[in-house]
Amino acid sequence: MNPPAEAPRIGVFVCDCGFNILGVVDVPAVVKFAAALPGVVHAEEYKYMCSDPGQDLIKKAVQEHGLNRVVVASCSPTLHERTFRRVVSEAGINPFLFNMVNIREGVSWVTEDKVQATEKAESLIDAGVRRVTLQEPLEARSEPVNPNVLVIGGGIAGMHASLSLANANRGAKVHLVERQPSIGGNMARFDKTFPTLDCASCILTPKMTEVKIHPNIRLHSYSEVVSVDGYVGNFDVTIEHKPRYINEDLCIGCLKCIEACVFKDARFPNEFDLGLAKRKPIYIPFPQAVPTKVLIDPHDCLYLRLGTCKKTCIDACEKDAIDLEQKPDRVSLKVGTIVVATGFKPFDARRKPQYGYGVLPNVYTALEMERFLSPTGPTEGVPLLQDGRKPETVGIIHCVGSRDKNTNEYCSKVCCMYSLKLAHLIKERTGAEVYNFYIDMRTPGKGYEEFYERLLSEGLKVIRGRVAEVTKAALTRAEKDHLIIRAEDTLAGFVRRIPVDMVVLAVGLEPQSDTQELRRMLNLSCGHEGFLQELHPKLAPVSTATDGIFIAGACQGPKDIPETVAQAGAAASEALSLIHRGVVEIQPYTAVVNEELCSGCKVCIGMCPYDAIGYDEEKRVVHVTEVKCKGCGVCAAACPTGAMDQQHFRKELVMAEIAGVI
Amino acid sequence: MAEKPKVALYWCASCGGCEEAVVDLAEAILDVVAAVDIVFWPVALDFKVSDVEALPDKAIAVSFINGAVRLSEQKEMVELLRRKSQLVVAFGSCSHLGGIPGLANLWDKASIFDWSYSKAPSMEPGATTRPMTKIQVPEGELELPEFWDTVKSLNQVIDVDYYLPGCPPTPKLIANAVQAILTGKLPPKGAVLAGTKALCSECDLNETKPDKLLIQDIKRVTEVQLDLKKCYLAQGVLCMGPVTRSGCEALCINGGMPCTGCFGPVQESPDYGGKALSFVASIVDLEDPARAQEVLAKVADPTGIFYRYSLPTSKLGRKKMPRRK
Amino acid sequence: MTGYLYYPGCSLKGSGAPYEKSLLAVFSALGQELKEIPDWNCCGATAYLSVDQDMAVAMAARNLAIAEKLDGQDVVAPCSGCYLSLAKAKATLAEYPDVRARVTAALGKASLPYEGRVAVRHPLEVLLTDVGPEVLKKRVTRPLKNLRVAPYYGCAILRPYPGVPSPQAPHSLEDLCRVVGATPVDYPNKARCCGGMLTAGVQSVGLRLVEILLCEAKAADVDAVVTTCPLCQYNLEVYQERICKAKGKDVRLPILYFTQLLGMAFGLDDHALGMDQLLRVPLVAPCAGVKA
Amino acid sequence: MAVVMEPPKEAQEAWEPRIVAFFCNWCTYAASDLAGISRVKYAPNMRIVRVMCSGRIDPSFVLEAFRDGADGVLIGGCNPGDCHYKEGNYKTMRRAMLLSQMLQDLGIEKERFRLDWICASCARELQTTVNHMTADLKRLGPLNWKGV
Repeated sequence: MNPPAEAPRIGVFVCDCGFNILGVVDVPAVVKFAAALPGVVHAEEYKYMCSDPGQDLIKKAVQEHGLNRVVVASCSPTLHERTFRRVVSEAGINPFLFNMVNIREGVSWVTEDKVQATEKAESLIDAGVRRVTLQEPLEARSEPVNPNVLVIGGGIAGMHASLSLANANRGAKVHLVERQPSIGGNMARFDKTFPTLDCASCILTPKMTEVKIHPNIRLHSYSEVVSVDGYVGNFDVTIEHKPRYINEDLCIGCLKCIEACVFKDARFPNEFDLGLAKRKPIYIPFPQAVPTKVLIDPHDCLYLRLGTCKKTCIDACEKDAIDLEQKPDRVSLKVGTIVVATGFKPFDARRKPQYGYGVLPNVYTALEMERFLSPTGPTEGVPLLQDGRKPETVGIIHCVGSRDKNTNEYCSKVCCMYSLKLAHLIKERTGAEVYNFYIDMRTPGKGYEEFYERLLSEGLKVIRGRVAEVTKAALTRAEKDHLIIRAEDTLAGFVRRIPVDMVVLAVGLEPQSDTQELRRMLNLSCGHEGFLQELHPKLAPVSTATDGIFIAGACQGPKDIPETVAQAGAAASEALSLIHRGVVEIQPYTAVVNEELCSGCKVCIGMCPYDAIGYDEEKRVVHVTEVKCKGCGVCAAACPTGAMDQQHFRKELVMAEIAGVI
Repeated sequence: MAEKPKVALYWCASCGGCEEAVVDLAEAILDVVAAVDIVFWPVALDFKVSDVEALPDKAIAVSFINGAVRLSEQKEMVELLRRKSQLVVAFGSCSHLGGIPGLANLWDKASIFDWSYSKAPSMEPGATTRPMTKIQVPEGELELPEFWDTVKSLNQVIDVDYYLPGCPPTPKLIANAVQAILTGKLPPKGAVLAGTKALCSECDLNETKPDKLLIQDIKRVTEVQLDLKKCYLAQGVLCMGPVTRSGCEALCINGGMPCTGCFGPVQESPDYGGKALSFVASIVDLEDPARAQEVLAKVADPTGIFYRYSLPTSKLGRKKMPRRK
Repeated sequence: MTGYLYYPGCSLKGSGAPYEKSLLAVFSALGQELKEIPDWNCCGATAYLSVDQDMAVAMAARNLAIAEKLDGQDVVAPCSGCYLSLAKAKATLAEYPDVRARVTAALGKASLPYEGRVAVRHPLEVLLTDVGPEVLKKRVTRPLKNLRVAPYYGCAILRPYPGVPSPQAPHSLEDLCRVVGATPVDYPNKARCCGGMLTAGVQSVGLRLVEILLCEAKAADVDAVVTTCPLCQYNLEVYQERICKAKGKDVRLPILYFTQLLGMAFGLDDHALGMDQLLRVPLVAPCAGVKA
Repeated sequence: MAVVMEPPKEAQEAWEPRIVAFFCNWCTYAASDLAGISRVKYAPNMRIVRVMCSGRIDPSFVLEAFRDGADGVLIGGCNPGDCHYKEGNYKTMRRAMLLSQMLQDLGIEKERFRLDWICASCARELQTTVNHMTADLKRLGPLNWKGV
């Protein structure tokens, strides 16, 4: 053991946190209790320990009472441990001779009975004091931060974050990985955006081009991140480029190969148009695609499927860019920070069978309607019925899949607004009578309510009530050959039956289907609804529990484009602050071996997934490579003789805490 | 001629193996006998308790006491020897840690008597006789020592100066201890007179261990043809080497049997069973819960195996008996 | 015990007799044991619930307790009303400890302990899951070729305690039709109300609901409507004449139980299926001897 | 001496079971924070000792807690596959398998030692786990190892 430090002179600071703690815990009594603990020479209470005056309080007390160890009893260490460690080190004490006791999230917010809450707070502080008494000074290890950044997802969030990062011109590369053939994400599918009715591609395409030509951005389109290892500042990333069967450097997007393809007519469903429009085996997802390069779908192309084709596309290509033997290739690179912007997937309307999606004709999801309204869409911007006629009446059903105990309980935030937008566009393009069926019209953003008012003034009909069913069983002559929307109009007080020609389902937003794999690869966690979990809902919305990895946009939860872009900017700035600092502090919780006790039994070596422990043949003992050790402590618990221990979580410290809490 | 230092040997709840170990010194016993004056050794010499009581306090240079303490009479004897001796050495696993008799702490007096004096197959059905501490017989009052619920190690009854671990301690270890005592070159009080590291540091088979010591299955010694040149643990046989103090020069392992942990834990981690359980469960490298349960079930009696010698000195010390109706 | 415990309920002993006859005939043809619960009592139907919840739950739970005493696993309740009462009793006892305390105490006095082990199931689901379409198909001796059928579920076996899968868009009757070779038509009103008690209480509304269902079926040009509940069967069949007179539309249609449909496909004797107790039966070409 | 006498009735009423909870920082401790943020109240009998990974918990800590007077010990970790350090919780799982067997051999009832996988967003599950365990322990009464 190290030489015993000088006698502990501990200061305990108990926070009221306004009424958050004071309201339940008898703070004065707790302070009196703490003052009497062995080693404690000073204890006091303050309204807000984390505030500047609170922090100065600590510094003053350290000088006045010659404190050499500090305990702060307040909120969760995940929030302010770093803050107080900085304060303690500024006061001249090693930052690891500090301990934080959670009496807010751990006590006052989760306990009703005041007496029991105070007793619990006291016993946690007792444990904290016993622990800090035995804590040893440590130095946080600092590691250089690689300036490169990985951005996963090339939608509006990923693009905005990449541009913000690249424009910082830190001489670093932004690796933007997009698994679709083109960046643009779901926004590229929209015709207009609310509430300004800006044309989506008008505000998106310039950004896409900017990403394409930006020297600091390396775009990995039609690629996926395969593995991520390492830690903040030093992530090792492997990216797989899926084969386009086109040499990207040569293809200039002249599209001659498409005309030349043996398939004269486009017969394969185009994913970008959700299958509503067709494409050939060799195709480009949509005209403004970036990169403007074609690709070949191996499931449709005759040669790739059956190995026999005249390969007219190759003859047509002047650049000789087509390479039918192309294989996926993997590239490994190092980055310091990661921004996850993988977006959302729409709710599958088939899970509400009573709305007839996929069964009744002319029932479409909102995203499909966006394609109909888009000039590059299957009907060049004018929604049509399956028999080619313009619809005279259209019903838009809100909250499909959202705010529903049987599917998703949460509100998807954007559907009311985009439904109003769709209503406006449908009226404008077809002159149809539009009915919106809503439960609550949610128009929270800037200019949103005004947009709703404008729609009402344009004659939009809104009916308040959850739609029960869409059926084609007509009861009256007027209903014949129509889709009948049955809903209880809760304002009028009776059940209505509205015959319409077309139904649009305002489907909610859900996490991407492969969120679980992504989460495991990046060591993140998910909320109950399945969206990626932020570090703190209010104070750290774009950070995650894993340092150096940030999230932005719909992957963190349903949100509209303004909020998505704001989060993208926030995530970029969080990454930039790490890059600017250039170094990042790694918690010194690494394993440490006592060579007098280590018998060389090698039990610990097998415990470590990071191969941080090696065997020294001469000394016949093990040694720890500190830079590789992540500080989990698994080896310390497995060590049969206690030779291996974990700094800041040594046996004595945990035993002291146990004694304190009982 | 300077007076030869007086030595006493006594045995409490023990199997007599430790007495054997002293005799195992073979010729070396002659040097010992030449150097010391054995004043009390019930198993071998006919001295009486009164002889010891007659000695002035601290007259005995060193008492080697083996066996756990389980009867009131043993408590009296060890307290007497403590008064009469300058040094007391806990000799062997029983006095050092509680030993095999210590496993009786999984029961208590009532359940032990209930089995031994009624339910055991050797007893006629319905037998209800029980040993009594006092009984009047025509000739007078007969006494028996009191039988405790809990077996104790020596240092739980009297203050102990040094510990000679092992079941039994190896002759070499005993000789070294006697030598050290005679020459006065002794480590600080309370030391265990053996190695300070775990057995693997002393075992020749440790080099054959793969760097990552991970096993997929557990096998009993009878289930596998052990390769005597390779670490047994790496072959899936439970060997307590990693958690057991060294000093025996891997006697059992050189004899083809895995270590069972009689030298007890090293200084740093006093609770042997908790550490043994942790390292065994950690190196069984199975992630599927059902498969892991299936393999770990082969550790048929975790408490018995991991606390084979040290239950009385473990953190919990004994079983908490259920409340009788 | 093996096999299923059968809870008939009063309808199947009364106007729903053809349902019981065909049910028993089909189950025995399939070698499935259907043991009637001894000393069963009225399930309380929906009426009693409005009078006294504890009493209503206790009445239904008594049958479940008897089933548990016989160590049964499944209670099959063919009548949708009984199915709903038994399922509701089981759910209420599971969710509300105070009701459970009072009801189990009462049942205890009649030495009928109730732990909630037994499951409440509908025969349609039992046939399609436990027996399975393949086994049923093997037993079909007389496929009901080009018999057009409107599958009608009513409401009670769909919500709130679904007796058949996918309550929002049920398909079990359609599956059964395909098994017996008949063609199920697309019948959007398959889960609309049949009028229930309203045909007796508020006839203007009740008969209107029946009329909608019959017109829809007529429009789909079906040979028969197949249902799973004696009350639906009664409403759809008995008021046909009155609606024809009142509305001057021919809404006459055979209204069958799905067990009769299955029985016919198994080639069972019509009397055994209670076909003669229906007002109308479908003209099924190959089986001579079936009255028009 | 080994037969533990039943404490008098009213002492039992005043007695509150004490649960020592070892929570891993990334999942179960985060769940306890989330419980706080969402004001999900649970029995105050549990005291949290935070470790970086549930794999850090040495079975000797659990034995120490029981010897020092805990009535119950709860280990909270990430679901298998979610461990922040890839596989730490698998070791916890295996150690808990052997340890629960050993504790029962030593007369400690099964309900007193629990290992629960509680993810970072499972505030409700944490609440039910703590409340159920507290109720179990109230039924079992104090362990009071010091009296053994």
